Amino acid sequence: MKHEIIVDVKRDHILNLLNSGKRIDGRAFDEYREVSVEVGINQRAEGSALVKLGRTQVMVGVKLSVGEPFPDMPDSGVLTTNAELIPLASPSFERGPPDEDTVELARVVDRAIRESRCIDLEKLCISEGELVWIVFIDLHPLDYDGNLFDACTLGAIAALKNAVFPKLEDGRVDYKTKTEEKLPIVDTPVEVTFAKIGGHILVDPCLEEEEVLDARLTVGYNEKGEIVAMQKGGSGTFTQEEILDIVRRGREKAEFLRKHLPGDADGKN
Amino acid sequence: MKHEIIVDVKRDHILNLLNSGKRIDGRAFDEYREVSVEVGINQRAEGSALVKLGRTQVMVGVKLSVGEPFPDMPDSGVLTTNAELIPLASPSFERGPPDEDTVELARVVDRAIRESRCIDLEKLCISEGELVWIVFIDLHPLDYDGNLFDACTLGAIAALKNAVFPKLEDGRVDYKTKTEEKLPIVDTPVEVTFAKIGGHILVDPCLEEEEVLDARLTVGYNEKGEIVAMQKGGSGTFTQEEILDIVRRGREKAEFLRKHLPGDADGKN
Amino acid sequence: MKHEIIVDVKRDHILNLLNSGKRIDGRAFDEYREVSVEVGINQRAEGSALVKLGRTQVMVGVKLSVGEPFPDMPDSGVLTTNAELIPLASPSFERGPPDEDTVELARVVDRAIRESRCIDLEKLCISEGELVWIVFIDLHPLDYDGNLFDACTLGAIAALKNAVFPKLEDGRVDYKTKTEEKLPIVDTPVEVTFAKIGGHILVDPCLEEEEVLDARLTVGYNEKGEIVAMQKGGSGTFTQEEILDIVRRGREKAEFLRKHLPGDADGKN
Amino acid sequence: MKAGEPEEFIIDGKRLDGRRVDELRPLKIEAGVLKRADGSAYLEWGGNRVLAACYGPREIHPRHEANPQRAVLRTYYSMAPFSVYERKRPGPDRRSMEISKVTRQALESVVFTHLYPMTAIDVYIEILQAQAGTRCAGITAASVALADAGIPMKDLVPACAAGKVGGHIVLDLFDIEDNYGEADLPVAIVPRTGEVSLLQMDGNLTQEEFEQAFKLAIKGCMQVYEKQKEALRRRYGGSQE
Amino acid sequence: MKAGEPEEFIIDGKRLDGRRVDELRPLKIEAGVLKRADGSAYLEWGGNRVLAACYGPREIHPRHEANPQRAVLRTYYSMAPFSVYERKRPGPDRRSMEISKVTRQALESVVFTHLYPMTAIDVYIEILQAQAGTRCAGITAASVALADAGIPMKDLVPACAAGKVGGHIVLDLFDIEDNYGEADLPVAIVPRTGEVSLLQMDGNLTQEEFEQAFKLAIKGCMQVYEKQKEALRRRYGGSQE
Amino acid sequence: MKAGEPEEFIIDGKRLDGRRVDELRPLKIEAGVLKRADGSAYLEWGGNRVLAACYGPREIHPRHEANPQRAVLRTYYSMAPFSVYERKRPGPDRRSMEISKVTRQALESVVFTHLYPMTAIDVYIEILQAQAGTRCAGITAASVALADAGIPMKDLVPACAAGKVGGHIVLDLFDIEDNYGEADLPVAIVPRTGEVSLLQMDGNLTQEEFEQAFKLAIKGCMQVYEKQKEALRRRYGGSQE
Repeated sequence: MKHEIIVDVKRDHILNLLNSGKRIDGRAFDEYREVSVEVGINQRAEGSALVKLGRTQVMVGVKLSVGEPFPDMPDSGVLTTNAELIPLASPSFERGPPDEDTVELARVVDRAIRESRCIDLEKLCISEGELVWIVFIDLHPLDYDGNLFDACTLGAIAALKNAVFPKLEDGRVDYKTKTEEKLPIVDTPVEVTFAKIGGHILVDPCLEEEEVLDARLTVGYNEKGEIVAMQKGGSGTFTQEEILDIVRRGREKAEFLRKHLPGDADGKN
Repeated sequence: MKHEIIVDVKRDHILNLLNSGKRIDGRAFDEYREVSVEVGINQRAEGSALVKLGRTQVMVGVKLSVGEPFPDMPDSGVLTTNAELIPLASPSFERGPPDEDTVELARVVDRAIRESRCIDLEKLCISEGELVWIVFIDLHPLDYDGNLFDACTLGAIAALKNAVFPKLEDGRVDYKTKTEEKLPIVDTPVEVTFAKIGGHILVDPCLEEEEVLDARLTVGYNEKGEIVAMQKGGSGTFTQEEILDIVRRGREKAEFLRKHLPGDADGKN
Repeated sequence: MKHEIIVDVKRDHILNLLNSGKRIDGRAFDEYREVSVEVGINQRAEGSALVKLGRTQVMVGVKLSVGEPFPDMPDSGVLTTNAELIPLASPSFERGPPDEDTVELARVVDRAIRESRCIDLEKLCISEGELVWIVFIDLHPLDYDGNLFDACTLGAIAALKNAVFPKLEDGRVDYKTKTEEKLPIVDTPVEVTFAKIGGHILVDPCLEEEEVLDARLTVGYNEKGEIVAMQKGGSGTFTQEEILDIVRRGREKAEFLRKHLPGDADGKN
Repeated sequence: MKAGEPEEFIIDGKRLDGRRVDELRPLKIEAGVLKRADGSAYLEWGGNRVLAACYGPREIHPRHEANPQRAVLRTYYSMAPFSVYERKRPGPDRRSMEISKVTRQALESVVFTHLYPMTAIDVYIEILQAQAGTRCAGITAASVALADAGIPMKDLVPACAAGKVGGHIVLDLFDIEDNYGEADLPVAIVPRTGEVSLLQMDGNLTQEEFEQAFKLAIKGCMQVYEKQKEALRRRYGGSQE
Repeated sequence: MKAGEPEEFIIDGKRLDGRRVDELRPLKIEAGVLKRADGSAYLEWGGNRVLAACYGPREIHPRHEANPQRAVLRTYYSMAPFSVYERKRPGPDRRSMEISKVTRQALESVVFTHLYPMTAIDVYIEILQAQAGTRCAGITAASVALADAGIPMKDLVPACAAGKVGGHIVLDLFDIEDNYGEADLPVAIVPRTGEVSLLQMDGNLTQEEFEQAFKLAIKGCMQVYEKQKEALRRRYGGSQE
Repeated sequence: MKAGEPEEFIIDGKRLDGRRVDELRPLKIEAGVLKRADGSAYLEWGGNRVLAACYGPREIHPRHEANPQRAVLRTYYSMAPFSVYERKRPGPDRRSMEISKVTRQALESVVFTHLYPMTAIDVYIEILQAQAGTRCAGITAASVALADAGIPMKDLVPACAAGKVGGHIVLDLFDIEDNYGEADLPVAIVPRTGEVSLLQMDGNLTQEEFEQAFKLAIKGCMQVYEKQKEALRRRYGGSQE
């Protein structure tokens, strides 16, 4: 009960500010928090990234192993996206098997990566029907201050672009010897999340906003600006107009986020 | 405590009726509720049945897959019987891994099917020691109003008789193409359950009777009327005479139930 | 809270006795309880032992099966040590997956066996990279009256020395036919546990002592008296001098325990 | 092209199952089909067979999940082992967990939960046979089961997907279209306000395609809504909704 | 014929382990073998080695399982990993869960549970070595452990199986008979009334064979009962039961 | 000799990573690196990257774990899936469970738990990148996180291992030494008293070697202690400890 009342009070405070055109952390309604992306920060992972979105910090590791392909996709590598909401990162995260929120996070990030076909999975086939590369993306929030969807998608694509293959010998991986060959990444999808609070639409909700939002909409865009994934959240609703508006406005936010990805080795960005 | 007292009151009520020769739903002591068996009601299963025993409804699906035989039975198919007591079907069923009651239900139904050798498992061998058919029987109560043993065994045998093999190509199953070949079913075991309440013996207990019974005895019979499975339940006891009597009387009840199985394609039954 | 107070009272009692040079069960500070080791007490296990340390009783079974070696040790057998703290053995043991204490027990016993290289694992290779013997050591306390580390390590080594290979035919084990060939055991490590209570150092704590101890130190020794494993426990601390002293004194206790191992078939020991 | 992928999805203006691009699969809903549940609904939608049951408001276990200001709505989506071609192992998987969550969020806004503080309202959705679109079928059945249980609600919640197959925007994908098509967009709405309570998408859509598909899905929802109301009328009589 | 199956089960009137058809395997029971448990029993029955322990009446966890009218009897049957030829993985499997349940139902009718409301009486059965018939051995040991713990009971509960092997009705199957025989019929009784508290069967029996086996099993139970009483007399003295 | 095993561990008086036998790997500690945690520390120690967070004193769940006389200290050691060469499956394994336990026992003696009865103090240790010695790194980071959270403590708890490689006693093993060496001896101490709160060993050491390694590890702990104090000074200012 205590918790409920505190949420109500917080909500009133945030809503009063919004009604006078202000967000609780001083940002404009369509403004992201400060974004930073560092890659190559983990020597054990084949690819890695540390993303900061304000005080939200997410580490993403990409590990590559080998195994059998799925029977119905014999010439295609395998992609697996996993999230862990470790209790180190927030008092609201609990130990134990993945809960609904953890699973949703992993699946929504996976959706943008999978549906944009950003990894050329056919290039991950080693021997058709027998041996393919398996790409593990591990989403690992370290400090949770809101909007994990956008931070994790950005971190995942940064870590994928950072990844190099380890050496393969006789069908086994030598993890201690890395090659210079990069993962075949052909697109850079990003996700953009908007929150609705009392009729106001805000991009990149911070934790305090997330705790009181009515509804949330995450939209994933590929490099062409096409939509590759969507996920509505929250127990409230959006009007149809709000949705159409968010989808249109999100595209430029996606461009903004994509600019924070580190450049390729060849200078392209 | 509330629950206990309600059970006591219910028990008194049911017992008073029984003492004057009546059951709570008006049936005779040796009378089954209305029985109906529909087969082929599921297009994804290789065999299926929907059994109604009064208001108890059970769906049973038979799925066929292929795999390795057990090392000590290299030329024999594999039978697996599984039950799920989904919380949709009763306020007393809980989510989570199978509990004692779920496991007992699956094992007692399995016992009649296995011990009557009603499936000719040797005909399920595809390649000795390497590849055999695996028969999954899934018992899926939808509305629980008592006596799942009898309803599930009847549904299982109806679904088995309904089942046809899917197409097999290069050791893999093409589930979308069904053949006309039926599972080799050579007997039709059924189970008959009696309840004991205050010294009265009743066939086919409904839920209200189950909740107050002292003891329960389920007996499985093959087509010859031989006994192939038994399971006593409940925390009370039976006299030896009661058991001998139930086992003798159950045989004709088994005949009664078996008549509700749909006829074979060739007109037998 | 009740529990806490009882522990405080017990602790005062035990400590008062210790201050006057006495242990609660009358032993000297450096005295083990009566030790007995019986082997070959289980016909289903390849090797077995029942160890009694006072009223503590532990059964250990060694089972041998075959399987693939680890990829990085293709010519080496596999050792697996497992403990179960079954609730039959103590009111403080609970059902469910292994808890911290169970895992620690298994790992500390495993450590002495593994690090002393007492099993010549290379002799367990059947076919390099393909098939090796797997040694399962199951630690199974039956009555818990303190000091499971020492009892289980002693039981494990006794059961290992007792073990004979079952017959192997075509890569499968015939468990019903035992050979006369013994497991290749080349050392007999034992573990010795000391407890610290209010500054007093005692060997082989009984349950009442364990419940009130400040700290615990278990040291494993091989036949040469070298140290092969150590584990400090308890929420208190040891001085550096106490540790050096325990490690020196433990060696002769290890000799004492080792004497209780049954002799080899060839009369050695 | 994946094994089993059709060369074309629309032939002579008809889809592979004979429908027009903006046509729903046949949909039948029946309310009040179970004895034990407080409310229930059975739905056949193309090759989908879905049962939904509602229990509640009832005592909540574990107790610490109770909310002193309102009822807690809990929704569980689950697939029978024999509901799909390859037998599904019993128990929740990651997909079911996500669908359970979005189903709850699709329904929460219409239920007057504040009337029943400290209680649980539990909704169970069981997919007995699946042919794509089971989450929309489940939400549709669930809101009828809630109504059948007498839970006060602002409105029913119909759900329907649109998508893109072979370059065409179509309504209510069936399994071949779902497996080999380019995008799937499930939507649920609160008809009286037109507001959207479920929205997911996977695949690839341009802005224009998205807008077209979104509007088509909402039209589909309105057709589903009529079937929901009919089912309740058949059960409870009366010609008004 | 399965690998390892004997050609005949009875040769010159003797079974493969030398017994007559109506003869029990050697049975030894010892009460009070454990320090920590409130009551315990150890049993050797042919090649079975079984330990049973009773804790209680004691506080119940989790609390909501408590019953204000009587003690809750909980029974847990479990097999040690090294109790069978192929190592058993630790933890309950489906067979153990079923045996735990029928064991509880075999014992519940004799325990005066109403004397200890709000408490638990826990009985743990550990199979240390198995040679067929372990559920009967477990029930037999468990009721001695309950008595050793001082739990008031109407009677002890002895258990014994009969079965059919090679066409013969025999008492107390050992492993070869159990693996390759035609039927197994475990029975537990309350000797003072002769009533039956456990009855299971798998295999194939005619009506007549069933009646014969059932009566033989009950005779076996009465022999087991004598061994139970002897064990308690040895532990507690006195020549009356 | 195992695959990858070096022929010598010490060449020209230097170890394979260039250190002297009694030299620590480079160690950097930073306190207060997380927003959400009540206290936190980040540590780089050779190739180890470790994050520790402290929450508490706070309400304890489940409630029955509460202690009316003191706070309950709970410690959880866990490895990120990408912290090791072969991806680690998420969730606790047996090794993590043991390390969590000894970590708690290493820290319990310094925390004034009696000041916060009925509460929990939770410490989470996350290994982001591992290069041997992670339990010592975790304990070292954890006690800084506890201090950063303002939990009253008698002292910090530095930890450091010594070991034996190629016949030499060395300080602070890195991964090659840990994998192919002869012994590893992790130690944690309470510097103000010199007492030992963690001690484990695996491998093979004579009495003399043990004593030498033990003393070397304690010297290592004292160096680690200086780094811990520096980190807290940098965070909170002041030149006194």
